Amino acid sequence: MKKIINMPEDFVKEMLKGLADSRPESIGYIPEKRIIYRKDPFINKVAIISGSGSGHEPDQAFYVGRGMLDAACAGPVFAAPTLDAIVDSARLVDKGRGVLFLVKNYTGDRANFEMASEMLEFEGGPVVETVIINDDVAVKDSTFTAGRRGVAGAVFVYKIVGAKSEEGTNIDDLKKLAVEVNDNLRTMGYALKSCTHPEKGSATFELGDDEIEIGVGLHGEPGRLRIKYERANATINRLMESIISDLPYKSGDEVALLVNGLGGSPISELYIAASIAHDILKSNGIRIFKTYVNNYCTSLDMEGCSVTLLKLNEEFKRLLISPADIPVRYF
Amino acid sequence: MKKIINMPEDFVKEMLKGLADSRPESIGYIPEKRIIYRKDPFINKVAIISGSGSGHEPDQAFYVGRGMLDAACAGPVFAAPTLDAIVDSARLVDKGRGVLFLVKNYTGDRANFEMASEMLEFEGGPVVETVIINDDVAVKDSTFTAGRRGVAGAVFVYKIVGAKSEEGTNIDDLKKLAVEVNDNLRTMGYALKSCTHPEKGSATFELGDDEIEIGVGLHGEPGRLRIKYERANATINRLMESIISDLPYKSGDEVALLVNGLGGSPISELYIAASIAHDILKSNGIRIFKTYVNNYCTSLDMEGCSVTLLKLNEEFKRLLISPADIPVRYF
Amino acid sequence: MKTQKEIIISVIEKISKNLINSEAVLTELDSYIGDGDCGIGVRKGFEAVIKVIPEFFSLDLQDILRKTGFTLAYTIGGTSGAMLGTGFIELGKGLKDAKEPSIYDWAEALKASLEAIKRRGGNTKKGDKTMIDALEPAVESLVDSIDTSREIDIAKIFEKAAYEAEKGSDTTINMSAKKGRASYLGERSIGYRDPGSMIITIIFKSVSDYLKTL
Amino acid sequence: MKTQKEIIISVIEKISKNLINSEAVLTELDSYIGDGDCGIGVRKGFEAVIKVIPEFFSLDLQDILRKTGFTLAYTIGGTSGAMLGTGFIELGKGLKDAKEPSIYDWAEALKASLEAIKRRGGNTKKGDKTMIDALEPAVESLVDSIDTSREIDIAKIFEKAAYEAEKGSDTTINMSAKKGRASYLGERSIGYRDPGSMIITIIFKSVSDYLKTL
Ligand SMILES: Nc1ncnc2c1ncn2[C@@H]1O[C@H](COP(=O)(O)OP(=O)(O)O)[C@@H](O)[C@H]1O
Ligand SMILES: Nc1ncnc2c1ncn2[C@@H]1O[C@H](COP(=O)(O)OP(=O)(O)O)[C@@H](O)[C@H]1O
Ligand SMILES: [Mg+2]
Ligand SMILES: [Mg+2]
Ligand SMILES: [Mg+2]
Ligand SMILES: [Mg+2]
Repeated sequence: MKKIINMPEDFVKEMLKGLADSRPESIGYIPEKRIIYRKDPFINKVAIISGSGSGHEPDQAFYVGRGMLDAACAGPVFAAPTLDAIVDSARLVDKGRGVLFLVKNYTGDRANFEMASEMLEFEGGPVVETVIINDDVAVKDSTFTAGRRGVAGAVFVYKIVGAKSEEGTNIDDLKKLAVEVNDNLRTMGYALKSCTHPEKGSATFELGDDEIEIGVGLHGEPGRLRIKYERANATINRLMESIISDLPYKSGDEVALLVNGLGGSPISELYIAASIAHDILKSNGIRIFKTYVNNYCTSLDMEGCSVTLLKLNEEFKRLLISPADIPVRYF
Repeated sequence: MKKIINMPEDFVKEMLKGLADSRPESIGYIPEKRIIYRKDPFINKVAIISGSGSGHEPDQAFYVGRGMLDAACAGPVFAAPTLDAIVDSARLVDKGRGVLFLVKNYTGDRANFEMASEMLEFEGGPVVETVIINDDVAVKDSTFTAGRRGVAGAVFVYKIVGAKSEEGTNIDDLKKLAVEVNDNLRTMGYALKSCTHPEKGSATFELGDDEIEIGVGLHGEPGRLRIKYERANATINRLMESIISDLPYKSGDEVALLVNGLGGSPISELYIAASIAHDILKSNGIRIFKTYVNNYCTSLDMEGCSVTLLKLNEEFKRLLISPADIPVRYF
Repeated sequence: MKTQKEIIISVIEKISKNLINSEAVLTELDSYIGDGDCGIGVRKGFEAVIKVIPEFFSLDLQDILRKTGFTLAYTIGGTSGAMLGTGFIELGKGLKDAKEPSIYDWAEALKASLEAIKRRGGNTKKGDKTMIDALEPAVESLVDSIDTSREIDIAKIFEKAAYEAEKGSDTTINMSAKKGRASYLGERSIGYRDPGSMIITIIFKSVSDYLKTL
Repeated sequence: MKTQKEIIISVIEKISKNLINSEAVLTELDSYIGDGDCGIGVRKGFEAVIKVIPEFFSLDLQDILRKTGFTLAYTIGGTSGAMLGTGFIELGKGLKDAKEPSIYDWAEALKASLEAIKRRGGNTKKGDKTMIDALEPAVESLVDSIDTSREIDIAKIFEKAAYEAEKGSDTTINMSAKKGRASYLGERSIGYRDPGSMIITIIFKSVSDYLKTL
């Protein structure tokens, strides 16, 4: 295994230090708890917190800033953040208006965030509400499974709810908004190559030289099917069909399109996927309000991408395009 | 070879279509010439154009927009843009104030941009000036070589000169500014893994499982040495020493730091490199004005990163942080 | 005769000591089909519980259980921390405010605790190769014994429950994991005992052994 | 007697036809140590030149050469387009505004053209395994012949230059490339002739063959 790292066990710690070093004016960092938080004075707003295992960068630590998240709790690579870190982060950024947890639907993350809110209630901490994000259409929801996973579409929830929170909106309305965004959100991805966990040093799952995994999860959990490698046209079509038919998105709908890289695919390839997605949406009569193409929610160095659609209304549109001052940026 | 592509020969065409599809309000695209240009009305300014082989995305097509480039000429993957495209792009975006070519020092790129400006002069086209960017310290300049290469630091030249051009500055002053930025700019990178050329379908150079290439060029051209894989601390130290001693950067200097991913390394790893670079700069008494960490100038899916320092003055600082409205962004 | 509170404190101490001593075997099991941190986590968690036992004497029964649960969740980290924490917290909650809860109150609280763990685990079911495969049979056996026995002998009842927990844990060996980290291995998880089910077995054995000494 | 302009037009036509017919061999050579597009590019480029020949009759000598150069650069693409284009453009420029330039004017212009190509190539030198390995000996031989000959026989002079070009091209076979795409192969480029040096040989042979017919 070759990576830009020192000791594998310091991966998360050093990466977050790098983030704090790079944005000293706006980002605070508590190394012992792996908490990244907003340093600039923000008052009279509900605090928005997300968290999950590390390895999905820029998700979520790099979305902390005005107009998006107030804090992010980072777990070890691909493992949920610990209860104590979540509890501490809530206490840290609460300004008396309560704390909203936005959590992607993975068992470990849910368990720890739910426990944290119970504990804060038990100990008379800030008021907490939680919204579970589950945008992945690859895994069908049922009472027999842990339900649909939360994947890249989550960034639209952070963005819209974060923007709204800056307007002083109360926690109940923010919770309602988050649920509404999640209800209009669908994602599906595919992997061309597995990722290498820094501490394990080996691929987290095996994929043959000519195979791709359709509907892959954020850690390489299997999705719908494993097939022979095919042209992007064919694969993006599969993803788009699954997504469009799931909500369903209909002719005349206006959407935001997110083409998200899984970490190891260059943006040139992501824009090829975007080009294909545009053609498919056009042929379905679905209007594109804005397109987002980049690495938003990754799986270490996994190659592949996911496609997300968010059905828009005027409020979503306004909040989506309002500026966010977050550390991940170009200029 | 598995990639998010259709026919390998359509790689560049489809990627640029994806870009134009994704930014219809601001980006124009001429597929036959692979020209990406600014669509929004811009007047009374010198036009800034860059170009090179494709495969370095977001460099340069994704930097076209207010405050940065007015057009970008994309060649085939790793091959210079053609003379006709350069000539056409200059005619397209010239507003009567002249055109400044910002060109990374690669033989093919130089040759074609130089020919284009001679041709425009021969045919009475717009006034053209050219500045060659050669920030790579890995290869020593000499009369026996093609000179130092132009690499990731180029984005600082585009950014600063692009911002200045919006102020209506004349072409001679812009040229002077570009040269001045280049004079204060140094970069060095290393590769952990080669990249796969979409049309060739195989690695563009070979690197053993436990080897890294120090001082690699943008297409995998060899640099200073090939060594056994080592921890990031050691490698980033090598890069920083070469860079700092080259200008040299001195205690008390104020710099912009750019940690640039080569395409296949996730930003988590880039931020580990940033953390190390910060510690080294601090211990050298060099002050960091602002840190830039992302994939700015890549080599397809190559793994590795480069580090760039730009020694700043007040004018550079002002222009560097002024907003640029470019297609590559998060929100 | 000891109060329930005194018994509970002693039982928690006994469970803690036994689990701390099981670090090696839990680590070994978790390293076959997980990430190998289960033993360390459990040891740290129950060491922390032992440290807070002095505070227990000023708390009521319910808060002792909740405090135990929060301490475990706080210090174990990982899935087993969340699951064990949830179990103790919900047990405390389930006992409502009874000072000396009846055996029927305990049965209700245990059922509620089991359900809460399953919910927290993302609708865990028997057969998923988790601690539920030991816990559910144990709780069912307890509830069943209480419902059907004329004369209640809690030592006997817990002995039976511990036996059922162990039997349930044995069944995990031939299962392919559907929940938790081991599920990433799928079929390759077959042939190994689930470490969480071992924790449950040790907990019930500890209770049973203690009750026999009364 | 023909004017220089008429001769130049015929020579350019001859060069073009011969290079168009060499597409296959140039492609083959470029596919060993380059990207295999040299033949296609050169064919397209000189086909375009043939198309503009009718315009040449209204241009002066210098602009015929420059137009040829720009047409090549425009249509060949790639490195050979830039180099050949530069060569013709600089040849035209080098002749200044002489209507019937002397043989010494031609020698100066050829030297300037060679230097321009070397500069454009990033300071290309003999031994780098490029077209310069054929061009430099050819130009040196020409200049030398002109400087040292009492009586000037251009047909002979060009025959000698073409011979030197070919000899120079032969030397590229054993070279390891230091410039251009073949340099990415390093040592592995040894054993193959450089396609650009072949182009130069064909150009000088074409001129020599044509001059013999006068
Ligand atoms: N969804 C679940 N429901 C109930 N128990 C679970 C679940 N997932 C895992 N477990 C239990 O957790 C144990 C592993 O605990 P631990 O090593 O702390 O987890 P991890 O390191 O994966 O976070 C497993 O042996 C299993 O019994
Ligand atoms: N730096 C250079 N200086 C002079 N000639 C060069 C240089 N680099 C390459 N060439 C010539 O260009 C030829 C290849 O041309 P072409 O196939 O058009 O280039 P490419 O496909 O690499 O852009 C080589 O055979 C060589 O003779
Ligand atoms: Mg574990
Ligand atoms: Mg763990
Ligand atoms: Mg070629
Ligand atoms: Mg070529």
